[in-house]
Amino acid sequence: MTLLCASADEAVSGIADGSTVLVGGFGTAGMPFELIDALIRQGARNLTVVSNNAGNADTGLAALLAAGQVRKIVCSFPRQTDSWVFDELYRSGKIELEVAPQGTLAERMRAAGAGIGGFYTRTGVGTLLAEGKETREIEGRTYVLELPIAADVALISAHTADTLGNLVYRKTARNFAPVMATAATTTVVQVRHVVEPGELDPEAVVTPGIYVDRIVRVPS
Amino acid sequence: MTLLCASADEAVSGIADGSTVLVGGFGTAGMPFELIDALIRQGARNLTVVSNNAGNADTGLAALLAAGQVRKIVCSFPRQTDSWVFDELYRSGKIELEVAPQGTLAERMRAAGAGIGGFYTRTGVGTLLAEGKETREIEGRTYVLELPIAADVALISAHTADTLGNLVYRKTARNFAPVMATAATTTVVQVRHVVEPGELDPEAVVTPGIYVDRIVRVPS
Amino acid sequence: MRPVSASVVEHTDRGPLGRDEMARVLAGDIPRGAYVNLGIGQPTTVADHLPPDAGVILHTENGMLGMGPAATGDAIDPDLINAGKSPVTELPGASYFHHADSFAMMRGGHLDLCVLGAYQVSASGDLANWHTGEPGAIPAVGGAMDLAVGAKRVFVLMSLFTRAGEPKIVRECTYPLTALRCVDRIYTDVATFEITGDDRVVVRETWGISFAELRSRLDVRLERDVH
Amino acid sequence: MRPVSASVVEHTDRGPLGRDEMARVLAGDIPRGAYVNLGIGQPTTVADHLPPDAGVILHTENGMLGMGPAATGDAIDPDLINAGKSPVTELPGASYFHHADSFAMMRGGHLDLCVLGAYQVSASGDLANWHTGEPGAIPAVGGAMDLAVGAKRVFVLMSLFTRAGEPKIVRECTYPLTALRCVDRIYTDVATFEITGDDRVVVRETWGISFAELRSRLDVRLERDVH
Repeated sequence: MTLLCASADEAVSGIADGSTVLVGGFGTAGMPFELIDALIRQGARNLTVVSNNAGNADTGLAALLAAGQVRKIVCSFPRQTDSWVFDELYRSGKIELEVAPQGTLAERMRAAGAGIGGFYTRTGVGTLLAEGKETREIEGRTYVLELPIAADVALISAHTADTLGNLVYRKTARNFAPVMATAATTTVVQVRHVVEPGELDPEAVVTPGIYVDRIVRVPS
Repeated sequence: MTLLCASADEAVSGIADGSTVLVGGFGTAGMPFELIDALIRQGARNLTVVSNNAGNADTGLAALLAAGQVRKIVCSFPRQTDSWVFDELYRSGKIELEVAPQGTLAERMRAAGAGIGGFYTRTGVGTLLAEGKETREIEGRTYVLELPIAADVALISAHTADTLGNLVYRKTARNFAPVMATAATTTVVQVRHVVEPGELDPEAVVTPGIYVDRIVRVPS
Repeated sequence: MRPVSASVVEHTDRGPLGRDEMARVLAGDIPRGAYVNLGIGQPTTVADHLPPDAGVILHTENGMLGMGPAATGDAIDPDLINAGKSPVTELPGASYFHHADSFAMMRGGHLDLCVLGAYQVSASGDLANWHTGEPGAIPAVGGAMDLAVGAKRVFVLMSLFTRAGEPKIVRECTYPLTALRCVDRIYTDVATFEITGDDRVVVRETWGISFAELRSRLDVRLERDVH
Repeated sequence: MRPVSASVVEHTDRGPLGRDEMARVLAGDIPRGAYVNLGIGQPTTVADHLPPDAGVILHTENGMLGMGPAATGDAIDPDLINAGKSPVTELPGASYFHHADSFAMMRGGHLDLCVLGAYQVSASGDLANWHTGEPGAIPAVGGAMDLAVGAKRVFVLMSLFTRAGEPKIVRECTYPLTALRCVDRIYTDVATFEITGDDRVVVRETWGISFAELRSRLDVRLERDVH
């Protein structure tokens, strides 16, 4: 059942130290800023964060990193012109980094959500990112075995939710959110609008409410 | 590029003997009846058909079976109260049957469409349907390795297409079609309506046009 | 969810449950707001006994959450059917998705509960419900293996004995298996059972039969108490 | 697609191509109606040289087909960006999808073409474009490996020589690899190349340099003809 929360602080309550947290967004599009700010106030530490990037400028995920709450980050593209918070932590050995190809990152979370124990992909074969991973020939092509990324919590952003937790997104702000929603034990969503069941087109729902545990409306 | 065909016969032209053909539909919902009728007229033989069921009553997929064009069928649920065409062919040894769990069937086609060389699933472990298949322990659980189902042709049905091949479906007639569209070299779609690009909501497109090769409008 | 009874309740002053009563007993144990898949056949009838305010959301594996009651008359729409291919309706808050997404939902452990029929269930919770294994029988599995493996809890709804009087709860299944160690509870016409996972079967409630008689007729380790 | 030239065309009466000219040459080789992903950086500029009537449909890996030109002024929408995180626009017939679907599209071989930058390309088509391998460099791969492996054809757009004058087409890459044997063509400021798959590199056209001089400066087996 989906819980409509009164505040972002309520929505992120109970996140434990040491949790694995999926954080939606591609750059700042779809980044759940208010939930991250609440997680900073909530104070859980020693987190493993999975997100496409490692924070931009000084807000959002970058602020969470700056707060010293993140032990390890799993992402595809940490290095950006405005990733100075991460860069500094990384160079001073204060954060662990695991780089994964972007499609592998998405597919590993999808696997966790879909009950797939592992899958073979051609991406990364023969590269540094496949070192130490099992490879296998299938029908004459070489594949690398990748394992699921399951998480304790997903923090994502959507455009509109109904009170059952069905979600729709807006343009490329959709990005990782629907996949992350499936891969976490508890999925927390910040939305711009909340409507009653029946107000979203059932053909256009992107994330069915079964994947959503907590919703909070934030000012748009 | 998507080709708008003038007839179902044009849409199925060129299907070769011995092809693997994905046929959409769950029972009769989403069954591409007009395309199947055209395939019967076109006459390709020795086909391997992948579909959830093995035909209902005497039309659609059942008619294709009755025409003697199908060598083998891969499906999850052949036996139904009205599957007499299949039942007779099967009992008289005139058709080969491979039964797969419904989710494994869908996921194997998704894998083909997504470049996945194989995946581990818990479904089927310890059962007849996993006999002869590789199993593996991952994180203390047993999984069975399943391989992709790629096809030469997919015959599916959708509700509305734009001329770029973007598709939307209607209710549970969606079923296997979006997955099959990704798994075939040539995807052929019968639709009730054709509209211009820009008339479908980009947020609600289910099958992007990149997966669609041929469209034909059929009377609804 | 109703707590497991500390000791069996025996209703020996009446006969076995009818099919409607069986469905009602099971429906009463479905938690509020649960996401539930009801299998083809008798399990489908459980929907008729869910109170409207229970907020239970029904999944059908052919691509829908928020399935409503059977459609009749003008409401019949060939594009809107359930897994048994019968016309159904759509409730507010429904959503549609394709088959790979629908089975990812099942196989990924997101459904709270599924209800399935069975030929046999073993004391360890092995389920046999897809194939009689008879020569000439055409195998057809549908989504049964995916559901049995994927749902967080699996309830079986079946008569306890075959027409020939053979018990369907057995030490080891003789029919081909659907999935290993997946069944949590069994709802039958004469008793409800809890599978504990350590090869004990706990009887929760009986109708028209005593615990003692049940014990004499089943070749499994039956307990009257979870402790 | 333009047929591979039977013999190299040498434009020695002019200097090397400018960046705009490079993009225009590559754009001219993109088939009508193709589904194309343009990588971050210089490859993005290819879009400016596609004729509007070419029907080329641009994919951006952050979840969109039918991407339009860069957004400016009031059209800037923070929810609508490209893979380089710059604001873009939406064309009629666009569609949005999530990241797993977007990369399934790439990895499943559905894109006709991608255009990528590179540090190095080997004579066998190995690509190195994600990591300098220098001590202290922070690795960041993004979607490069997925694109290189997944697109039906991979075009590289780069200058042929580093600022220090080192050729970027090499026998074996010394930078960390992005993918093996994936590059089909290389578009540079001084020449375009076809990778044949048998370790030969065919020169298709040159600007401001002769085939003979190219051959003297590159340490790979250069051919002037595909036969």
